[in-house]
Amino acid sequence: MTLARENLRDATPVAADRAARFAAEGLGKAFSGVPVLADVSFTLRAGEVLALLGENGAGKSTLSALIAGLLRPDGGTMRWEGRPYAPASPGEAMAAGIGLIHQEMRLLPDLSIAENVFAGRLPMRGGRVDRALMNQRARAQLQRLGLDVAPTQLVRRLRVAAQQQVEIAKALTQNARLLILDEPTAALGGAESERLFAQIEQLRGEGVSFLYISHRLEEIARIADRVIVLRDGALVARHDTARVPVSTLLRDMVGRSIERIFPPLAPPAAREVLRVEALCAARGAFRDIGFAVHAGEVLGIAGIVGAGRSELVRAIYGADRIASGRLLLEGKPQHIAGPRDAIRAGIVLVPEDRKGQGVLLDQSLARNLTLGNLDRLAPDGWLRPARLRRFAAALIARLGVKGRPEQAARALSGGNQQKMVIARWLARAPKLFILDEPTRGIDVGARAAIYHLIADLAGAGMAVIIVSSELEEVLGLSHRILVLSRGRQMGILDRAEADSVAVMRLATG
Amino acid sequence: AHAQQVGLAVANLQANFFNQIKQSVEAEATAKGVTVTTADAHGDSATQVNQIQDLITKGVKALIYIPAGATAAGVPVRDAHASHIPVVAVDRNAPDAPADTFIATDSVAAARTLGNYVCKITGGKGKVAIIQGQLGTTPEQDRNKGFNEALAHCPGLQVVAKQASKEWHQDEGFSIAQDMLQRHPDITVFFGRADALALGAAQAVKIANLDHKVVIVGFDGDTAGLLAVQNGTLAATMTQKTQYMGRLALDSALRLAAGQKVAKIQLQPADLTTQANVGPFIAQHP
Amino acid sequence: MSATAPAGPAQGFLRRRIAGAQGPLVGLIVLCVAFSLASPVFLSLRNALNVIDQITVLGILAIGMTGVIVIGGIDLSVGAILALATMTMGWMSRDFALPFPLCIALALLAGAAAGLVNGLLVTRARLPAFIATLTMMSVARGLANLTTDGEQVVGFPDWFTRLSTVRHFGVLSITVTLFIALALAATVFLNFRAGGRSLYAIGGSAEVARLAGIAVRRLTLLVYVMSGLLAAVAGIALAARLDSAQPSDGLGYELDTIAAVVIGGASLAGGVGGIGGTVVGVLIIGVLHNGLNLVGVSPFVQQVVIGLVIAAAVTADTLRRQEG
Amino acid sequence: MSATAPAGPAQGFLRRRIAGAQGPLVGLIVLCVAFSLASPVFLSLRNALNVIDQITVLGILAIGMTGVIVIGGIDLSVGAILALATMTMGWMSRDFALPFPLCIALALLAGAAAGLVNGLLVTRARLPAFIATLTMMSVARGLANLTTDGEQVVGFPDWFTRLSTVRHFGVLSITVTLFIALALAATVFLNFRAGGRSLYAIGGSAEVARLAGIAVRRLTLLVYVMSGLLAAVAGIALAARLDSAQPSDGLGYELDTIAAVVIGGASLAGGVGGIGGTVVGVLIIGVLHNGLNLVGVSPFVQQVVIGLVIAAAVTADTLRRQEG
Ligand SMILES: Nc1ncnc2c1ncn2[C@@H]1O[C@H](COP(=O)(O)OP(=O)(O)OP(=O)(O)O)[C@@H](O)[C@H]1O
Ligand SMILES: Nc1ncnc2c1ncn2[C@@H]1O[C@H](COP(=O)(O)OP(=O)(O)OP(=O)(O)O)[C@@H](O)[C@H]1O
Ligand SMILES: [Mg+2]
Ligand SMILES: [Mg+2]
Repeated sequence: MTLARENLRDATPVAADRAARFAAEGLGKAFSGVPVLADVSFTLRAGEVLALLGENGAGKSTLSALIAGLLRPDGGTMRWEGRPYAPASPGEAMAAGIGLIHQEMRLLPDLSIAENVFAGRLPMRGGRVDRALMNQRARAQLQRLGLDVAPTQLVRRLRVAAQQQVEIAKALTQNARLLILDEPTAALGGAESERLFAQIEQLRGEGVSFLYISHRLEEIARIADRVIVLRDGALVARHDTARVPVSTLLRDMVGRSIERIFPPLAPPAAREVLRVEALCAARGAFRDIGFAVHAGEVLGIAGIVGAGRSELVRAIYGADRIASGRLLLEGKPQHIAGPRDAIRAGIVLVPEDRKGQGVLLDQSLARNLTLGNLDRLAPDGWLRPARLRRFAAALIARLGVKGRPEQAARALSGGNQQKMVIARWLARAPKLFILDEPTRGIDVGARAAIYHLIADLAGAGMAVIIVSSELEEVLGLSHRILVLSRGRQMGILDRAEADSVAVMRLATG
Repeated sequence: AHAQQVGLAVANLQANFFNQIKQSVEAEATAKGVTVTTADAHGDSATQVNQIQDLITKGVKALIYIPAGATAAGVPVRDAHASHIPVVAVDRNAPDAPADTFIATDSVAAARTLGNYVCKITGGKGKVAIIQGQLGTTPEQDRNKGFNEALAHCPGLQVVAKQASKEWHQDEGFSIAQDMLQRHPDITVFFGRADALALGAAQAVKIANLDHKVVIVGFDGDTAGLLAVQNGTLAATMTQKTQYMGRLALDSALRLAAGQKVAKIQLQPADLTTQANVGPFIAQHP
Repeated sequence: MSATAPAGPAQGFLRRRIAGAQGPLVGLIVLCVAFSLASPVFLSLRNALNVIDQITVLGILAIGMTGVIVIGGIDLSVGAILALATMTMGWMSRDFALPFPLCIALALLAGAAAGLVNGLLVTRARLPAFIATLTMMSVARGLANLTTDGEQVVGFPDWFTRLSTVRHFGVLSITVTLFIALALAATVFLNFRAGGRSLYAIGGSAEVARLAGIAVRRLTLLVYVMSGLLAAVAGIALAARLDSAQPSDGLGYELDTIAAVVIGGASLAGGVGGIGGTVVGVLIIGVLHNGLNLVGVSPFVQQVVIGLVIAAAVTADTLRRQEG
Repeated sequence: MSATAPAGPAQGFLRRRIAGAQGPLVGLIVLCVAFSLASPVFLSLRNALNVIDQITVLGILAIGMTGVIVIGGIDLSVGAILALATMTMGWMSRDFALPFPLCIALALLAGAAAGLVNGLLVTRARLPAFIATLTMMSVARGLANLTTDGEQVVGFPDWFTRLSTVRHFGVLSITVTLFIALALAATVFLNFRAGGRSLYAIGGSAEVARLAGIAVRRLTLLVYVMSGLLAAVAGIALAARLDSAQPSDGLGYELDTIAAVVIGGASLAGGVGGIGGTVVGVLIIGVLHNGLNLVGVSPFVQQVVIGLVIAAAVTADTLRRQEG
């Protein structure tokens, strides 16, 4: 069946439908009366990459959901390959040739990689699922994306980045003629992103169209043909080339210009906050790690995907067990048996997997924000609802989260959920603030705000560790950079000597 | 030499009546040096068929079968007979495959006796509420039949309420009686088709603070039922000879296993038990 | 987006409590109106008191079960633990002639201990709650039977049975008062104590809760211990009500209890639920049985009707939520 | 990371089937060894055949339940649907004197219809599966009782009872053969058919499955219909074995069935499970009961032991998974 579709596409002359393949006319969508998209119109040609930009909560994912049949528009029309198009279900959209990589990863943890890739369209032979073909095709696609794993492995065992790659493979094997990629690179490192771009290039050559959503503006010029920008649900800018200065894009998105993304950093104090000695993971993800972080210092941890960075910070936080080694906080050895101990000692962590580790999706913002702060908000154990609400409202205002305290976290855009997880810890004024992939899925404006926030925290004497797959972020924000490769500490670079070449040399060593 | 092995398949040990018989069989077996293997079907016939299959595999020489389920299943009897194992049925007998001997209380007669007694002590007048056992079961049907026969001769006793329980449980008896009294506060007689149901009704009457006396009668002669008769909570119950039936069942099983003849049906009378004669029953259950 | 005027805290609290149980509450009211029309004796103080009497045991069990379901667990052993507690009490009193208050204390201890084992099986042996409590259901029922070899125990002190039979001021017996007090305490705990609030976080996602510093294991243990303890309390209330203890006490109550909590709006997936809804759920079950008995519906028809009403009550709630 | 050599498909398949049930399988083997030592008659062909006989009904129910649990649902109504089917068959035969094969067909129809209602309540009325099937449990049991007003029906044709009593070639009766055939068919469906694989996707996340274009509603409906239909098949097997039909048939089987599936390694959260594991789970329960009877353990102690063994079997599995 899938094979037949493939043939069909090959038979279609690419040049013949160079005209608008997809068109949206006046699309609108509201959630419980609150408009989220209003009067959005644009077209997409065959073999074109159209970048869709906008702040967190601007409506990008909602727009994708309308096109992919997850949601139905309240108003407006769509046309697909010249015919009116109004998908009633994701299945219809897929059948029409439109595929989507959802921003929130949507995989089935207890199924194999291959079954995830081919969920809903398993290759059949003689009335049976053709596992051999399925595994082989999944492996081939993943290898092209730079992930070399057995396709029979359960997805549950994969880390976030690998899961994202599986998600991409799922979309790329659909043989769709329009692929919507909603922040596909948010969890990826540079090398993996490059692999993805190469794939996009190739498919574009075959006539596939892309709607590409990303907060990494530097990617836009790299792969997009044209750009459209959403602000508060309205289409505010159209650029017929992707060679638009980043500052212009920023102004389109935010409505004002942003002077500098990375704030200046004050020099750190001499006082040591955290010292790690000969730390080895219980599961072997890293070994023999030793470093110190000082008050007012931002320590970046760099490395390619799977280097053991997340494992390291989780171990420091007590979320995973260590086999050996010592942790000293302000010179005193600590026994940290779990996150609870870490928090009491003044260490907090913003975990990398927002959905699985950070957010209670079905509970209100207020509950999510007060989580982890109840001991302080209710020192005697008694909660005062008014106080909790004020607390939540204050944090929402402080980080500019788009949402109301009583709203369920699930209804927030991805970036806003991330802000909420960071906001949770702000009120605690910890000694050591660890952020694992802090700006995943966060828009540029908010990103700058978070960078400034981190700088402020450091300026106030806090020690900060950030783990990020975006090299630029580590380079721009850290006093020093610790580089990991396959669980080994390759070295610590000073801000002065650190550049992308130096870091990558260590990281791949 | 190996001691004689006897299998005892009990319907449901959660019911005091069956548990009494089981204890009696086991006590008698200990006295005679016989090994008894007991299985509890928790009221499910299918489970019981499985258990009897296992007892047969185990090699019991005779089977005491207290059927579970609404009415007795014939399959276990046929299975046992196919393996040449004699079967003693207690309390209920399978109509399509009767056991070698059947030991039970003559429930119809006993319920009639009880009905006549109620007629006598109420002076033949009153409003009767009946809390039935599980509908469709043999004991429920027999007790219904006997009691109705007695009522037919006592026209002043009028049945105003009749409600079935699902599992003969005391708390069901309580709630049903409470709701009956809510609807008919003038009830003067409660007949619980088992002592547990009657005791539940007694509690309901107690907290209802009625301005008239209510006669409550049960059936079975459970441990709790007898004590309740003694302290006047129940006016009467029909005491089934559980201890005797247990001993008789083991005796019959051993005799059948030894190839001796045993009467096909051994019906036992139940004793009308009132405050006047309850004492000895409490000391030594018949 | 911000059209909702913030209500005063107290008013908001009440409104939210009621809102949480709204769908089932509507069902309960419809039920009461229907029975009032069908039976002249339904709508009376005395019958209302009867209903409350009749739901006390289920209600106490359901309080404990609410906590368990909020954290995303399940407790199949409540009926068996109830029996273990009543039989412990009866056995100690009958065969060891211990002072009766001590017997009650031992019964409570037995319930809490069984709950603790449940909790340890879940947190330490990492058994699914379903299996852990299924185990306890079988073991506790077996032990309850073993105490007296399956015999019932009767003859409790007078003061003990009066706990459930004497209606003080003509209204509330001690056991009913206890139930109401426990329900209030649980409401306060779940809504106003940090520990209670944390249960919802655990039910939402145990991993998120753990990473946010919540003592997931300790609270899980606490919840199962409380469920066991409350099952013992329910058992004592039942024994007082029946003036006897028997190993078959509480047989099959686990399903009724879970049903009451779920009818009250809790989700077996965890993170949702509350005592308000649970009490409404328990009342729906109680009123249904009582009303159908008063109307004089046969037990077989009752089974059919009860099923349909439960479905209707929960459907109403589901539809309302979809709109909202 | 890529060290795993790809196994040949056939070999890999077998290995995976067994691996899926490994923990419980070890438990089963330990159990068998222990009983062989404790009872001289345990290890014999005849007893093995007895055990298979004894688990047939539970096994057929568990096949349907596996599908339900794999999609993350639950079916509390299987015991009641079983009774509805047997009573439909008995009633039609006794009171309407319909030809017996037609009675069987009507029983199957009744089961499938009840399953369909379950499915519709879940997919259309959007009731939680727990509530939907709890409703059906009550309604179907009530209807089963209403057919004959609680009476049992006896006297089926001889050929019918022979279905379960005659062991062809001295080995398998028709009902046992049917069970084995159904188990094989279900294994093939769940592992090799796109529809079967989709059930795992639905259990993993219904939303993800929907996004992947899987017909979630239709498959959910199918699963509940199959569970109802299989409950009817189990009911017919039971009636053949007991040579009677009674409204109390299958009372409480739902919990045993769910337990068997969960012991076999399925998760109530959905997405995990399989027929291999389920059959092992059913065998564990069957062997446990059979062995304890053969050894002659007293009934109350049996309850305790059964609970402990279930916990032990599942713990072993959980620990193994944590290592792996
Ligand atoms: N199911 C929903 N119910 C209510 N509001 C929703 C729902 N889904 C999205 N929204 C709201 O719609 C707005 C747009 O969300 P959307 O996810 O489209 O943003 P986005 O542009 O993709 O942002 P991000 O960059 O953070 O992913 C947000 O304000 C969000 O809170
Ligand atoms: N639970 C686990 N079981 C087995 N291996 C694991 C587990 N968790 C992590 N690993 C392995 O440990 C290594 C380090 O993973 P980790 O996520 O810490 O790396 P990272 O540098 O943070 O990369 P990422 O960008 O993917 O988060 C990886 O090879 C990963 O596959
Ligand atoms: Mg988005
Ligand atoms: Mg990481």
